[in-house]
Amino acid sequence: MVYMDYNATTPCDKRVVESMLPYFSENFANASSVYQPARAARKAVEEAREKVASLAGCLPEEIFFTSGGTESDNWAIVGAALKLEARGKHIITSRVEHHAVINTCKALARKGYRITYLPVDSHGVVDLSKLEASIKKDTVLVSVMYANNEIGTIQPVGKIAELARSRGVLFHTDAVQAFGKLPLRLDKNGPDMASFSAHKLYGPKGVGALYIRKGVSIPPFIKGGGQEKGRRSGTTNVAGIVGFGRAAEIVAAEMDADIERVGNLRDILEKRIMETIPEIVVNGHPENRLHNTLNVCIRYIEGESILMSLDFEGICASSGSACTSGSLEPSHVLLAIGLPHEVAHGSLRLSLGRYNTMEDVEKVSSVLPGIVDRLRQISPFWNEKKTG
Amino acid sequence: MVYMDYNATTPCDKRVVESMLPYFSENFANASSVYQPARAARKAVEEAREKVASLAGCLPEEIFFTSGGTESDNWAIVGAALKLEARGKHIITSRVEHHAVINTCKALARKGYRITYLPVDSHGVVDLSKLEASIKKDTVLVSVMYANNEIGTIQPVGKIAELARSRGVLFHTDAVQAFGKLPLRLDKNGPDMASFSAHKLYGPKGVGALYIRKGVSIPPFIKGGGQEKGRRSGTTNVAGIVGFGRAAEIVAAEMDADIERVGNLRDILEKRIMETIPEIVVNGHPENRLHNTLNVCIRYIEGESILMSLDFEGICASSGSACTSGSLEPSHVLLAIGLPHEVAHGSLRLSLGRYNTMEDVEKVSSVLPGIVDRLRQISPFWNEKKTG
Amino acid sequence: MEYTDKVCEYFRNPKNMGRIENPDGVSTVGNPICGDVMKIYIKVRDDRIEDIKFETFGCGAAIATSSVVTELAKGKTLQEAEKISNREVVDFLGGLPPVKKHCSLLAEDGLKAAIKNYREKKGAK
Amino acid sequence: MEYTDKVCEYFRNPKNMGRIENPDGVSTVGNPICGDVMKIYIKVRDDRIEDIKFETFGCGAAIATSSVVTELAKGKTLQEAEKISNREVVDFLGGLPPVKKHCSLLAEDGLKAAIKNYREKKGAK
Ligand SMILES: Cc1ncc(COP(=O)(O)O)c(C=O)c1O
Ligand SMILES: Cc1ncc(COP(=O)(O)O)c(C=O)c1O
Ligand code: FES
Ligand code: FES
Repeated sequence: MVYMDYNATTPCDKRVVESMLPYFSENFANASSVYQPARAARKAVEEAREKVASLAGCLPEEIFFTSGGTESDNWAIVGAALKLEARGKHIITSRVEHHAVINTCKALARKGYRITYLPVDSHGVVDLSKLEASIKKDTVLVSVMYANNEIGTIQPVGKIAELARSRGVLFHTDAVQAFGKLPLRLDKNGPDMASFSAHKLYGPKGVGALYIRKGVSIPPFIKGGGQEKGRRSGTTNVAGIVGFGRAAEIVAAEMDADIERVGNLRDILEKRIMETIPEIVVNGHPENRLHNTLNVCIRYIEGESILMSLDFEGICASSGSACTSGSLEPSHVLLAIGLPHEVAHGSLRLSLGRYNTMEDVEKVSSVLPGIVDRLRQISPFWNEKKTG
Repeated sequence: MVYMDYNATTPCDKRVVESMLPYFSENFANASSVYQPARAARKAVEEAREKVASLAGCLPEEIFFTSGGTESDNWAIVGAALKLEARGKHIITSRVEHHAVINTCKALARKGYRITYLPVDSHGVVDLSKLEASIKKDTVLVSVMYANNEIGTIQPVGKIAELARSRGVLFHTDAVQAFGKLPLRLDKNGPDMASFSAHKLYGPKGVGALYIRKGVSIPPFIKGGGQEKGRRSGTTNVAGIVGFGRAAEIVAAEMDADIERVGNLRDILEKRIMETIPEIVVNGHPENRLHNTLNVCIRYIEGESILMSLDFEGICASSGSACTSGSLEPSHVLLAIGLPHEVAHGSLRLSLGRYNTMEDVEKVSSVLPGIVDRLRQISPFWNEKKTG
Repeated sequence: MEYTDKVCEYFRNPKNMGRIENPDGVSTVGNPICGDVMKIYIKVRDDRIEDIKFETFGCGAAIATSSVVTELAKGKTLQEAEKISNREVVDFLGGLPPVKKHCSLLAEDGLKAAIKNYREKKGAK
Repeated sequence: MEYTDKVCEYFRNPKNMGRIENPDGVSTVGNPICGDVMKIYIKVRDDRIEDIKFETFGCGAAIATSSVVTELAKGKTLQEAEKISNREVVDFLGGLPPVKKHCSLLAEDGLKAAIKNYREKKGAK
């Protein structure tokens, strides 16, 4: 099998699983209890918090563990809205956000919030002047992602933070794809909140975190026993959090080498595909793009049929984002960067990671042209084009 | 170590960990993807859903996986409130609920909801006639737990369901402590929604479920990519869910024997403690009580100092619920059953489970009297009482 | 979303793909739900579909159903062919996932439109 | 919530527990925050605390701080003993968890109240 869908999820690093194992059946205590074994669990959680904070370039007490990136996004946005309810009901986000952000904003819209969806340029970068113009008196939150999951485009987060801060507006960034792929340094000049998810960096699924900058406070989203200093209730997922911490630690140690190696593989793959397949475009920003992501539109054919064909060859890839692969709509991200409906429909995302090898690149680049050829042969658009 | 805090959390059964292992690094695919490995993940999740449903006595399509009991409680209550907003803003719950329910209700109260907290009798059973009288035109939800985590009292859930149904009001039950300890049969005569948590039945932490009866629909709580048929978004926690399923399967097979064996141990422990320690009362219903739970108030001494003393002997127990053990308030449950503040302060919960042995019972019953004695010797109340 | 083995098989090895030069009937239909497109070409002799081919821009189900509908139609009289329903195509494939039910409409519509086109051309002659 | 080793040690082996029969001063103070209760008994000779004992109904920190405050006070003059602050007690124990800071107030208050009681009794004589 060749797995090239690391933006959808990553396998747990074996070292991560190793680190989690003692916390299932042996050190299983509830981290909120008073007895000795609970103290051990608590210590493990706090060590994990330090590791995650260290990768994020923030303080441990700024990290609050959640059940994943989706919950973090929901919490940040709903929390900011609730907190600043009295001040206004306007939220600014972008047209290329993950559904965890979009659908949370849509739910707020049904409750009377006004949502501005910032347009992006053809590379997927948000328009800063539009952002500036959109901030009104009643604006309470800007939520713009750090790096896009589909096309890999990296947003000018520093500038957005500056702008939001200068206008007294909270700024949340969905950093789920950035965390572990880009060196982050979340400090007082950056966003007020940032969402992370462990399973995008070789950690377990079902664990994530919300960074909340010191001095910022939003009400809890999941309420109950008062875990995570009262900010996120629910019995602490000790094993999951320990795994997240270990994953962050490994990434921190290996990030530079990984970016170099994986980035190189991606570049070779891109080059080969562009050389061998006609009528194909690369999506995303040419430079400010995640090193591992290659998103292309292959004209005249449709995405799912490409994926199925790749699957028959044992290659895992995606079209649009994984969570919407049951969906019929072409990717909202590709539409936002200005691609016509039928071109957006032919998108293929190859996202690479830790376990990819040169062989994988060779396999994909040797198999893909034949698949494209075959699908184009039965495509009415391709045949029309050829015959004129 | 003697662990007698199974109501706080349970160790993962080794068979559960075994079942999860393949889903971390090998079958790690995102369950929403289109390729073959994702289908395998999906299949594993659906099998787990069947197992959980089978233990709950409901249909697989009535089970929606969440990050735990707390999220399930939040979702059920907030969801019902949102759905029926137009009909009314009155919610009925009880004075002995878990904080996941109480604090969610409190948050709704701040948003204009009226909350009725039903009183309970001295055994902790809600007053059905008060419930009936409390249901008004604007009542949208009744949320009463199945079994209490602190004192083990089992509520008349069937009757509450009947009453709620006859008055056209939704009924949610926090079944986190009941699930796996009582045989459940959730059908059209029962509650509309029920919360479960895997880590209370030898499954992993950070996984739970909400049962939503067929025909009932509430809006999603965590919004995003549309997983769980659009009802609970976030990348599916495949390993966690598989573990939950396996845990449910094991419990289903072993429940009868476990209830017998563990119930027997609890009864012996109770008898010994009552015989050897004066001025002690058992809390909870004499019959309708979880077979594993023993909650006592040891008069004239304080809970934390009992726990610390037990801890020094390698015995893990709790006082109040685990999540509030950092708290200073005596348990709201014990106050609700009518205990005075200083008696409630001396509570000790011993909750037994799968790995307890007769030796454990012997250890606790031999150690506890000495601890009580010592603490009473330094207690002003005890000394006053003795000297009159 | 799970496809049956049969869908996968027909997706991998579709029959009757391509064009017919100088067809007696031709159609281009678009799926109103997803925007996918199918073209059907037919050659008719003695009121019978002698040859039939398709071109499809669409998902796996669209390609598989295209193949099946052409196979079912081939050799049938026009009246018989007009009766082929998307239901029949779906059943032939052992079912389609719920979100993919609409894909089979493309096949039915495409075939009917091609026959209609043949009749119109003939009528016009 | 983590207690230091010192807190655990004093909780396990507290000094000066119990009563003094016919004390020169005695106090009963309740913690306004948690409702826990402490009693302090003192024996005074030449303005000096000759003997001191406590009874405490309270958490681990309450018992440990009770022990420490009595040890710190024993042998001190009343003026010196009155200056013992909860801060001093906490420092002696190597700190207390944030939610447990208030527990040490019980110790300070209890000692002060016992001394006050002694002075009142003496004044009344
Ligand atoms: C950009 C982005 N945000 C949010 C999420 C959601 O994270 P999770 O799957 O942990 O809920 C994802 C991935 O699924 C993502 O790529
Ligand atoms: C009755 C009850 N409800 C809810 C919960 C919360 O479940 P979880 O810890 O899975 O969030 C618990 C235990 O913590 C419980 O005992
Ligand atoms: S999704 Fe368009 S035909 Fe199947
Ligand atoms: S909690 Fe009452 S004195 Fe510590």
